[in-house]
Amino acid sequence: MQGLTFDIAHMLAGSLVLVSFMQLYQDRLSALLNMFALHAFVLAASVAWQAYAQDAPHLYITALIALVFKAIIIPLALRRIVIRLGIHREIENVFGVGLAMLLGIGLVALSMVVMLRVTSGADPLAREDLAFALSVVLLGLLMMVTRRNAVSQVVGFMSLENGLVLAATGAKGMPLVVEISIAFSVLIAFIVIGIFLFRIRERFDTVDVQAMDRFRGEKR
Amino acid sequence: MTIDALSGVLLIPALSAGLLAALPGYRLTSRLNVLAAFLTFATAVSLFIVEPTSGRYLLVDDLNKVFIVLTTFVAFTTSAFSASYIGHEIEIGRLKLGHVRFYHAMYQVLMFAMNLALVANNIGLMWVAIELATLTTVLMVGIYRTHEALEAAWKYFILGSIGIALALFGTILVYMAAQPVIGEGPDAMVWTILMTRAAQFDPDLLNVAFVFLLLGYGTKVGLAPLHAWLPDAHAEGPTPISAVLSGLLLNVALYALLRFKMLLALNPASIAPGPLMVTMGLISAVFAAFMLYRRRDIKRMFAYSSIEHMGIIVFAFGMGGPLANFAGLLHMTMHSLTKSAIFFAVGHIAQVKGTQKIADISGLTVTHPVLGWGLVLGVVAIAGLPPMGIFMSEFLVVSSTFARAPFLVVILVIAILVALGGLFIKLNTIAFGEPRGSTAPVEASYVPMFAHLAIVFAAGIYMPPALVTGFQNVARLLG
Amino acid sequence: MAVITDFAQQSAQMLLVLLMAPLLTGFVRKVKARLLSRQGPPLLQPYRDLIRLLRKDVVLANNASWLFRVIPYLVFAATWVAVSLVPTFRSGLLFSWTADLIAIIAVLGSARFFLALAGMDAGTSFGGIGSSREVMIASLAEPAMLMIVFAIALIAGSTQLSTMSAFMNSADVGLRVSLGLALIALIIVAVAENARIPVDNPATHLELTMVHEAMVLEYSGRHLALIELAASLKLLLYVSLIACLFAPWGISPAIAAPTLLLVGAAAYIGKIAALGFLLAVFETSIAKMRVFRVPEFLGAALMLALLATLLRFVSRSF
Amino acid sequence: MISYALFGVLALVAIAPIAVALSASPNAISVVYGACLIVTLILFLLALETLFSHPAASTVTLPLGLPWLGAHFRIDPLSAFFLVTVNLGGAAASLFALGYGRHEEAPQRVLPFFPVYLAAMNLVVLADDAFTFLVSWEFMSLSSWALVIANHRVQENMRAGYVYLLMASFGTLTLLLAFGLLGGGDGAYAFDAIRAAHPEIGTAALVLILALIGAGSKAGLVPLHAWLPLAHPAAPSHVSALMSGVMTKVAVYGFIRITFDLLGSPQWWWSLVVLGVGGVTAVMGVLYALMQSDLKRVLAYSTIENIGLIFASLGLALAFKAYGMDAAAALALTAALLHVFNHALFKSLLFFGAGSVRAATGTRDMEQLGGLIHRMPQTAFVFLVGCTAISALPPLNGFVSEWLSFQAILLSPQLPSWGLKLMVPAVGALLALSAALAGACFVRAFGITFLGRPRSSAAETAQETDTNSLAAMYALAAACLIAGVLPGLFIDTLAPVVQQLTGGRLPVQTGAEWMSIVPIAESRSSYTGMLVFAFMFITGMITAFAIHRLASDKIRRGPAWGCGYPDASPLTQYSASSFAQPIRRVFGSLVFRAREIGEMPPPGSSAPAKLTVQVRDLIWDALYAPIATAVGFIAVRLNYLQFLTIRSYLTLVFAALVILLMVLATWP
Repeated sequence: MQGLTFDIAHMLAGSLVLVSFMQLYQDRLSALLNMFALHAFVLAASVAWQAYAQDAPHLYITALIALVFKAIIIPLALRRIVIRLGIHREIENVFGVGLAMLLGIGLVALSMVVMLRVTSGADPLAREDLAFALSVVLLGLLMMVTRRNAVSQVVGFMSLENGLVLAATGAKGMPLVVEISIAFSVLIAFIVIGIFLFRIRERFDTVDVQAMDRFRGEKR
Repeated sequence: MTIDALSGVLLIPALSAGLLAALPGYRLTSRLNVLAAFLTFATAVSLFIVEPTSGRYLLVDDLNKVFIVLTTFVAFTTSAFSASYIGHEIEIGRLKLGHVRFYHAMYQVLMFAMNLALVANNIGLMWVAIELATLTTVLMVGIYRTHEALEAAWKYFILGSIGIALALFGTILVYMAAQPVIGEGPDAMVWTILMTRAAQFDPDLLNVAFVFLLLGYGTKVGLAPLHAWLPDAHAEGPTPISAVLSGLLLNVALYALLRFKMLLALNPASIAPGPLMVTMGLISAVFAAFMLYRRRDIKRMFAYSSIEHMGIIVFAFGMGGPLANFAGLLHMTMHSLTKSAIFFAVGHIAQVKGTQKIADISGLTVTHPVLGWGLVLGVVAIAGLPPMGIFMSEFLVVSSTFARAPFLVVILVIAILVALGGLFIKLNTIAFGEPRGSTAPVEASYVPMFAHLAIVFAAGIYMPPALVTGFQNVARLLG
Repeated sequence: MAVITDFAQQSAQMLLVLLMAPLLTGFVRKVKARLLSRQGPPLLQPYRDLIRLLRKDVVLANNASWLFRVIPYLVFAATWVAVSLVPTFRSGLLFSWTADLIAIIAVLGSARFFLALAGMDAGTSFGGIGSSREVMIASLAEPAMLMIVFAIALIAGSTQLSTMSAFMNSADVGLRVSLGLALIALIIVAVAENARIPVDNPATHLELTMVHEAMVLEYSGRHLALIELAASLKLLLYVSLIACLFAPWGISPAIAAPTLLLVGAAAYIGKIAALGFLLAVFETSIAKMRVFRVPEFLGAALMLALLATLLRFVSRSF
Repeated sequence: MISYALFGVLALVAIAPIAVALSASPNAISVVYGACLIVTLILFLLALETLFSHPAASTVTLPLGLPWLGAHFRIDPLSAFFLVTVNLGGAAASLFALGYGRHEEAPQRVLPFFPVYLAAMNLVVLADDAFTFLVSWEFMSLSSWALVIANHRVQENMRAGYVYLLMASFGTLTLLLAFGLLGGGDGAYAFDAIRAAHPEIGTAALVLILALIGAGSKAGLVPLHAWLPLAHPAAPSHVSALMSGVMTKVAVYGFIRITFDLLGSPQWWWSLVVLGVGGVTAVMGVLYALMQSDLKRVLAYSTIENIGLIFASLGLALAFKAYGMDAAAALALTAALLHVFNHALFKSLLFFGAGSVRAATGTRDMEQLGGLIHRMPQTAFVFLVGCTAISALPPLNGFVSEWLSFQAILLSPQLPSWGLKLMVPAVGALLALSAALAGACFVRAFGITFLGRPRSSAAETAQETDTNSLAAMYALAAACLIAGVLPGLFIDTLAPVVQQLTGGRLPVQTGAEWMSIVPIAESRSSYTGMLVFAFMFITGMITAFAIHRLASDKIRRGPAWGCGYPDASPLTQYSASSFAQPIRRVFGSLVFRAREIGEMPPPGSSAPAKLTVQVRDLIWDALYAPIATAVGFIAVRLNYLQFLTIRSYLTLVFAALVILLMVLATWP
């Protein structure tokens, strides 16, 4: 049985990484948001499985939070924003998808190397999970770096947080304070970002970060 | 949670935050703000008289006592400064009353968050507190709603939340390292317990954790190349917030970093955190020193000088050893006091001259002698010239580490020299020369500024033995 | 008793040099004239000039200051003191330890310092020319002279002229390269210091070519007399310096019988005459050089002297 | 003893707040400078007493400065001697300022800093641990910086102050590194501890180099001198006198304290470095001075020359000490210290004179001056005394120290090492050259400023300065004469200092007849300033008397000989630059790339011909300008990082993370 739980957890975590790659692949905002929803959904699934595997019921809450907030509410809200701003089919990659993918693969490899150096003191499940979580975090960062558009940066940021959640749930018996704080921070993050998006719109009529860079404190 | 001084430094700001959010007007609220800050400071001082026992959630030891008292003190003086500053802002209509109410509430929330971060006995709690502090300052930086302010806040928010994420990941990793040894559950996140068992943790996991923590909290400390938010946040926010950012928030983040450094220091098998910190510190110091030369905005210039000094401090702690650690602590204290004093002066200067452009300010010692000489004094102190306190810390840093790492120290010395050049080339035009700009008298409270400078001056000449022993204990703690 | 004789001899020396100086000048002039197959002024002409000048009134330039009137006496006194400290017929005079050779050079230096100032006092351009060229020459001649002193002092193991001449008189001098170099350098310096051809022409009356003469152009009457006398004293000083260092034969020791003293005096006069003759020959056989060739001329002296010193440092045997 | 000295320093510090309080009132000047005068005089007498009745060094430790170390203070013969120098200069400057201070544009920017500056210099000399030493050292720079920019509306003053502060901090940081090596990582900063611990050869050598750079940059050794000719003239004249006459000596003290006292036994080749630097500095300094037309700048550069002289003698002393030739080392060190004292005297005197001229005519440019000897005869007289002294002419004091260093050079053939055998004569030649050039330089300075005819209306209408200033200058002039005529006294006073540092000493001089000085033996060399003076004075008097009695004493006035052009304008006189022209052609073409470009108008046109002289400061061009450009360039390049997009900043963070992770992945 242990083997099976391990494999399923492994599979879920791995598929999270896969979805991150798919996110990286998208070049339209609407499609990207769908992918993010999927991302959050997979996360919820893996968290739930962890809850079952470690029979830690409080993790179900986390799963629920992930499902409700990240897989449903946030994507919908972001979609509305995107449509209101009329930027839902923007193409705003900094450089080609192929290169982004290559970098992503490199990052995954790096995180594997780093994590597998960890002596087997920590249990294998945790180790594998950590490796995947790290890859998800790095991929999220990569996305923020390679996208010009503020919304997609937010998305990248949140998939990064998904990676964190994955790591946190992978850690056996990590107290509730963490999940709550995550939810808390995500909530704050969303609110603040929302505020900023609106303000930004009314000031700049675009959410392109480069546009804001035209109004720098110090002119060159 | 029992009601003692420890919880007091948390409760007073929290309650007053709620109160201030409820009250209208600004005359009363600003005074209340000062009062609350003072009460917090008094409570913090009482920590030295009666030391409460550290519980499961809150801890107090020599290390954070120093930080708490410093934080609450600067917070108190800054609130006094902000009372006069905000008054002027409202008169010229740059801020609306609603904003002020929000501002005061947020100020107390910020105090609460920082104190929590300092007294938290739990790495998770500490993380939460620091995030709270960050988000509060984000809101306060954006309070002017000019597009520069918004852009600064946005930049701060994005980079800050990346820092948040990385720090959280590091925290989780630390838990993962502790959990096999200590066992599942909250115990594996409690400082006091972690410290006792650190030797058995998995070193590789700790290494990875430290990298993330260094980058995560390092973003808040403002180490290059993670510094990008800092100059703009200082330049565009209200000046009291610039003072708090430079004087306090950077320290709080640094405090977190130090805690984890101590943790790693207890684990012989893990990598020495020193080299990483020394590298980051040197990069920051050199980079910031050169950035001073092209500055046109006075507040942004001093923000970069903060980066430089953070670099020096991190370098000192990275080198380690009783002398260097002592120097690092001293330097941190002196820098907080001096830099906030400078920002007090700069705030009034910008208000009376109606600009932050260095090019439009000249001959201050003629038009506003007190402000002008105050600024000169502050710059002299921040440039590390005697008899001010920073000279002592720089003396200790350089002289105690030169024998160990000559080349690194030479780089540091060059950075110090370049920074001095940058600061004074600007000061020459700001404080001296033919006066330019408005010569209207300022209605300003000079007390906070000169109080800080007086302390810095005194510390450069005489340090009370109690303080010294305290610092020395901490230095020994830091290994 | 001994003190009294010593004092007598010291003052005798002072009077002797004072009396001989114009004679030497006149002698050199006479020989030069003869070499140019001219009749030339009589030997005693310089004395006559001096007396005539002393009788004349002084005509001061309108702008001349008190300093201008003090300087002639200063210059004369300094030169006289300097020359009376050089052993002529007897070494180890009463006050010989007052100043060693370095100090003597320096005393002459102060004389020159004030003379150059005098040149600038009247506020004319000629004085300026004279002073600026004079100090330029001095700025090379003085170090050269000091190097010469070093070279010889390192051989003699002293800068005290009496000791030096006594050593040069003794057997253990031998023939040395550094001494030769020093001698050549010393001659060059002497020529330059005394404003002789080829560096300067004491007899010129064309302002633009003058150095020393341009400097004292504004002086007249008794002032001029003192300056002239100081100049001849200086010439005598250098000649007797060369004599007592490189031809120390016959100089009587400190405690000596009168006969020895007479021998010394006779030898001295002979040496002076010979050297004066050589100077005259040298001057007539060479043409004056442009002002800006002078530095090279003196630079050569400096280099020679430095070389001599270096040789002494490198090994005792040179 | 030491505690009294500290009380004096405290009193000086206490004057500053009084000055601030009084800054409005008219008699602030007399109060402040009067107080300074009294305190410095007391300190002077105190130090003198210590020097004469030289007791064992008295020390005191105050609970200040570094907490676990405390502030150590100590007064031993060396510090006592420099205390004498400092406070003598300080007293003179205060006395001078009692009168001169009234000509200040902004006295309230000078008064508070002047006493603090004096206090700082005293503290440097008294300090007995690295921290106290460096605090006082840097505070000395800081307070003098404030004095340099006292007249802050003039742009070049600000620039001078800027360069000065940078160079000063550079020096301090270098010394800090030196002490870091001496004190080691465990913070043994007390001088006793440093003396006790003998560093190994390599460390000691490094410390020496650092000390030479650090102290040298303050003293003005070439090529670290660049700030000096900018800063010293910019300050008010009494402060210039202090900076040039006294502060450079404090720097010399720092060097002596480190190399002779703290470092223990020297290596022979150290002296090579010091000698070479000293000789080059001496010649370069005076050559620079000859090219200037700003009177105070001439004086500043001549300070550099004298510093070179001092360091050359110190180098000799090091060489002798390294080979255990104590007597010779004592001679060289005596020469150096005596010159320290002498230079303090006449350089202060000259700066006072320049200050009086500045106050009387409103300019420091020699091309605008001339003929002042008629308008201000007394100033002219004392200035002349100063010029004679600094030109190393007997019977004044400048010559004595120079003569002693030449005597020391003549002892050096006994040195075994070849490097020194070749170096010492070369340095000797350099010193001789610099002495001669100094004479030329001060003929020029005095002649152009005070002699001839006025070149501007300001010079025509100048007035003699006030009595206080004159009193200060006369006092210094008298001191110059006394030190020149009775050098034996001073040499004997220096004996304990020399004894302390070299172990040897000169024979007692006061016994010698007629106050003559005899370094080794009378048969070898001796000099009697008093007799030389007496002879010259008596013979001069007799001659004058005789001539005025026997020959004529009539005076007629007439126009000067103008070669047929009657009463030409004063502008036809030799100017400062034309006076320097022959020397410029001899030396300048090599050292300064000096060029003369003459533009003749075409034949027939009545346009005036034009001659322009270019003099380049090669050291600045080769050393300082590149650094400045480099800093500027880096600043511009890095400045792009201020203007990146948020995404690029994220990229930076991201890159940092990835790099660190890679480091971890490849960690052994």
